Amino acid sequence: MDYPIKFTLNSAEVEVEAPATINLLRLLRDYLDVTGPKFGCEQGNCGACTVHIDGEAANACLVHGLTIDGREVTTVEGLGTMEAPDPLQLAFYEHYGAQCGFCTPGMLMASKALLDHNPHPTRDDVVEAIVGNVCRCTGYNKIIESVLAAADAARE
Amino acid sequence: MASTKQEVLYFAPASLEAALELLDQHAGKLNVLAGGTDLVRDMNLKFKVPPGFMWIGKIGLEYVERQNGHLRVGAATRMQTAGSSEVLRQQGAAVARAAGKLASPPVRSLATLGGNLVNASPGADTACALLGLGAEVVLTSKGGSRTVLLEAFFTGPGETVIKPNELMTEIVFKPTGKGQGSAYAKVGRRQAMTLAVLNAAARVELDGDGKCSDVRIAVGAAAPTPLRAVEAETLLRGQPWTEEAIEAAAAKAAEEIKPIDDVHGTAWYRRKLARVLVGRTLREAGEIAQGAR
Amino acid sequence: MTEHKYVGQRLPRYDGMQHVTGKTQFVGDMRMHGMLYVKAWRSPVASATISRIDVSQAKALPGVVAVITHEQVPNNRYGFAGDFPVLADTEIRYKGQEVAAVAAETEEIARQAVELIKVDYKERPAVLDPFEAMRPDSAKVSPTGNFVMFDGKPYRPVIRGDVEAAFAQADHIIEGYFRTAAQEHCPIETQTSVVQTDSMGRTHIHTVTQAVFFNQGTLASILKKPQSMVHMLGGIVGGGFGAKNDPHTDHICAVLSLYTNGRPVRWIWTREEEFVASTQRGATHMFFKDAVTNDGHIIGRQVRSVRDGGAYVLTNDYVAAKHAFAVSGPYNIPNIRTHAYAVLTNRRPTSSMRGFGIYQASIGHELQIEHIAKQLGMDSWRIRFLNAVHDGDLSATQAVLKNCGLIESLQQTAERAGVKLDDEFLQLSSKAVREA
Amino acid sequence: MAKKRGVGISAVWYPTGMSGGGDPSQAIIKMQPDGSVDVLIGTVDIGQGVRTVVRQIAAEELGVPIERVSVTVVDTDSSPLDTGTFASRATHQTGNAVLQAAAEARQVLLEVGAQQLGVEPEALVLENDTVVVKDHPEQAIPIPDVASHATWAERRLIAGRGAFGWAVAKVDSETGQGEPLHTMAYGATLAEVEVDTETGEVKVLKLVSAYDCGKAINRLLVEGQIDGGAAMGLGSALMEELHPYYPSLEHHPTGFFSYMLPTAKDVPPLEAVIVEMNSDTGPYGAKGIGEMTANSQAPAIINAIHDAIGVWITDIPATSEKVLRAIEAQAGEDIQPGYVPPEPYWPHEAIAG
Repeated sequence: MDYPIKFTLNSAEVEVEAPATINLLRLLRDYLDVTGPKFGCEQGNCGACTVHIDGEAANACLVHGLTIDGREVTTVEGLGTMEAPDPLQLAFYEHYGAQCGFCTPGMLMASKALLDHNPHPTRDDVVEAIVGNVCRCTGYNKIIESVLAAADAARE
Repeated sequence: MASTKQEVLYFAPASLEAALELLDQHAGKLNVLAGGTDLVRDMNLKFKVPPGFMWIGKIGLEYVERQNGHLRVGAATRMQTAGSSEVLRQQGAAVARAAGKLASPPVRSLATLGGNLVNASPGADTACALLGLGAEVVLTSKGGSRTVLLEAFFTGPGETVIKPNELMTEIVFKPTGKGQGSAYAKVGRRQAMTLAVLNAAARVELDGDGKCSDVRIAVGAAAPTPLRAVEAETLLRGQPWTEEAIEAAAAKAAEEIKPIDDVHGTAWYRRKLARVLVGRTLREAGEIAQGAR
Repeated sequence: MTEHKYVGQRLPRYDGMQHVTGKTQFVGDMRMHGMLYVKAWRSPVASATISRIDVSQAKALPGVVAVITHEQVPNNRYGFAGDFPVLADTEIRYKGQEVAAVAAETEEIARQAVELIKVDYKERPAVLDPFEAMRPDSAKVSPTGNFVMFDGKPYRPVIRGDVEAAFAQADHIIEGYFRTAAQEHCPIETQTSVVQTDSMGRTHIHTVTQAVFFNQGTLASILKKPQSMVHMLGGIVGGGFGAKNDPHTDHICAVLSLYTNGRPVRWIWTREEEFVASTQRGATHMFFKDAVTNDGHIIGRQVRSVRDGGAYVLTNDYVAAKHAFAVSGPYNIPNIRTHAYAVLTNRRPTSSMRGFGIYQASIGHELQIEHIAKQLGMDSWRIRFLNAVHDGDLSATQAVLKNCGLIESLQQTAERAGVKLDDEFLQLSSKAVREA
Repeated sequence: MAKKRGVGISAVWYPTGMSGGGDPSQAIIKMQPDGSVDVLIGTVDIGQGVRTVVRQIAAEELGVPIERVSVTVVDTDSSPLDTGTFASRATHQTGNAVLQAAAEARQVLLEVGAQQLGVEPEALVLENDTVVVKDHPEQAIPIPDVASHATWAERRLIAGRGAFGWAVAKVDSETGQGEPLHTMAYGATLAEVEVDTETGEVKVLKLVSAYDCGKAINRLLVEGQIDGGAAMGLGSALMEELHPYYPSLEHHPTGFFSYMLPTAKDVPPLEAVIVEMNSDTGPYGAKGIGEMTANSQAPAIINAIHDAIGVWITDIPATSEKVLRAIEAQAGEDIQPGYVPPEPYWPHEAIAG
């Protein structure tokens, strides 16, 4: 049996039907073709699927898909585009915050949630915000620099 | 023979009454879904797909309030809410700390205190902290409510006394005030985003003469359920609050636990950590009680 | 010096904007019309002989399009030593080994079909300790023996000078044992393939491999097709670290695609599969014995190392060889004797991981030199500068070293870390001619 | 609570490309009629950035703006062969192949330009998107015009092929003598740690690594490699272990909750220093450092632990538990800090004694 779900996805209203065994990650990727959030573990331990739900970072794989009804979901696709990127995306580009790019969508959403709540974070704040997002390529250093650079740019 | 596709039910009641009614109707066939961080993970990994889900995110169970000298925390209060609650940080420091140390921000925006208790993992962060705070939980069914002391709530790994038609609605404990303090500590296998190899919590009350008038000690990941170190408490209660007494209690706690070897560490290591972390939480709670921090 | 416009600059990634907007299309992001989903039956035991594989019930499940066992694989053996089966046939050598695979309309059906596969097997004692595997009375992991062979030898030798003479001449003989652990690469993207065989018989493989052409050759051999009939598309990879050199999903999907009537198949490994069945870095045991003079020169080194090689040869011989070539470290040691063993055990296969045998060697020679320094009461920097290679020195394999940079790397590490080195160290250069 | 600090260092080396050789890389470069450039390679970008590096090389050699250079992903229908991205080889081997292909394409470009300008090809250089006569900057044709002219008027293909690889080394089977190691790169790390002597927990406070990568073709990318290696090296030093009860298979981890990787909190702010001791073999003098950047941290960290608390960890990783075991063993408790091997049974061919 499929259940109807209506929610706001990247500022657009969407309607979809899915069974009661769906998580938000699969709902986005397999039903709505939104592939920015990545499948990294489906155990809530890698953060590659991080999205925003009502403005807060959440692991999409741990969210029961049907609980999204009536709520607002933002994925990396809703953050900005190639033509009009979010300053955070631009900072990740310029400061080499993305190597293989697989953790990047989740990393961006986790750090974006931080900046939304705390526009002037310290290095430790950034670290705390991304502890649940595993990156095997960068050693986190340039990711943290990217987030701090985006915060600095916004200050100017 | 081919297994037939399982039809899984889903409900998202809008009120507590409706939720209790559903639990009553579908007794044993609905798993209560709060944050989902355990339930949905188990579903993903095919460990366990329940016959149905009932989501309680819309029935008003997220709150922290002080009432009749008690702190009452809604069972669906999320870790990020608990961790950043000023009331909890002041009057229930152990649980605020534990909630703030659990996993990562994208998990803390989902996971709930009630879920962490009902899941009954022996090393659950907030279970240990709340046990140390002497918390009780309110279990509500269509027929009424009952209150269960947390140490009587857990019966084994993943097992509790909650009945299929009951919903955990509230967590209640005595706040800490003047002359009282609580603390929580954990050792994991890395600096963050880690299950506890061992965790410990303590609540300490000191009287005007520098004696320990009451104390509670909880140790997690050290037995099939989070454990209260009763004998260690006995060594402290009514005695002068000294470093020697704390050391003796910590050593006793390390004897009381029943740890095992697993991927996170050996029983040997857990006993060592129990002594260290019980000592540290007692000291920190004592310092708070003395107004030293 | 030539002026460069682009070379030497700090330029952002070519595909950086795609990455940060989530637009990069990884293989797992692809969906094709009529796509089927793959799951495999994996062994729950580490060692067994297989007597019967029954897939009839799985095949009969509605929604199942193809089920394969080793019988459907055109050529079931691959790897440097040709010993690794695509799907296990007569025996199981590690827990998690694939025995059969299913392609079905949905992932759920594929999973259910796997549960209907019956494999009759007789469990054997598993050999999990390489030191046990080395004993003559050990159970055999491979019918050809437990040692990976190197030109007829059970170890890769590297011999330079006369190490016995060095021991005789030494002021100190210092021994050390070190073990490094088995590790998982953990790229955040798990093993993934999307494969289709078209009506011309060409197999199109969307791959996450790090080594497209190596694998094209391997797959052509498995499928018994000319290389031109094996069309591979790759190059966008969510992290590799050596995990994606050996085929994990490409080969099984390619064989399945021969039986799906042109429909594409997709397999994305779960994180758990990654941990139970992908190649790993093998645990390594190193026994050092060094001849050292009072002033801190290492004049002789003997190393015996044992690599816990897992169930099949794969790249074990290469990893052990690379280890043997480099375990002297970046030091000028005139007398060397290294025997590097790789021993088969009933663990999941070991293969390449970032560092390829030299990761282990680095830990060995750097802990060993520190032990030497402490025993001699010598400064950690001094002992390294003293023994560091210069241009013109010989490697353990007697290759002439050029463009050395160890001294400079040490100097610049110290400088950035705020460590004040003695002038005598600051004046050193890799280019300086060594005093006779 | 006792916390003790210590400092440790390490030095490492690593060969570029496959030891023993036999690992070719090929490249094809072709210019479109509008002067844009396609670089076809057969190696893959696993995050290290080889497409970016190759694009820089092609733009540099052909004198065109980098924005006009495309580097394909790999498609065996069109890409030339490349053994792949491993053995720290992509920048060096594929880079050399691209350099060679660019030289061949450049020659065609110069020949056509020479025809248009009425000079010998040797008299020309490529600069700022023009083919220009040396010492006569006024005599120049934009490269797109040359490309167009070549295609439509001269019916010539401006293209080049490149192939590079180490020959298969002859290694003596008795002694290992031969030339299996090429173009060695070097590195060093300094680590500072803080050890909690009651719990055995080790916190890495500082990791400074200097790596000699020869000519750094893209410094941003090289720093990224050094940083990334540092985190992986830290993981292997302190937490990454598939067999917690080695050699038993029991408790084998199945996810990131049971197998520990470093999180952002485990990794200190990283210092990456680029040392450029150019090689004779690589493009512009480059060496490969992709893998080795993860090799130096573990020994530096283990040595730092010894400096802090005076115990040797020889069974890596130095988990909190192993560190505490070592501390307790040193204090007299009858306990093994880590795995202890049995007396090995060496085959008769092996070293006596």
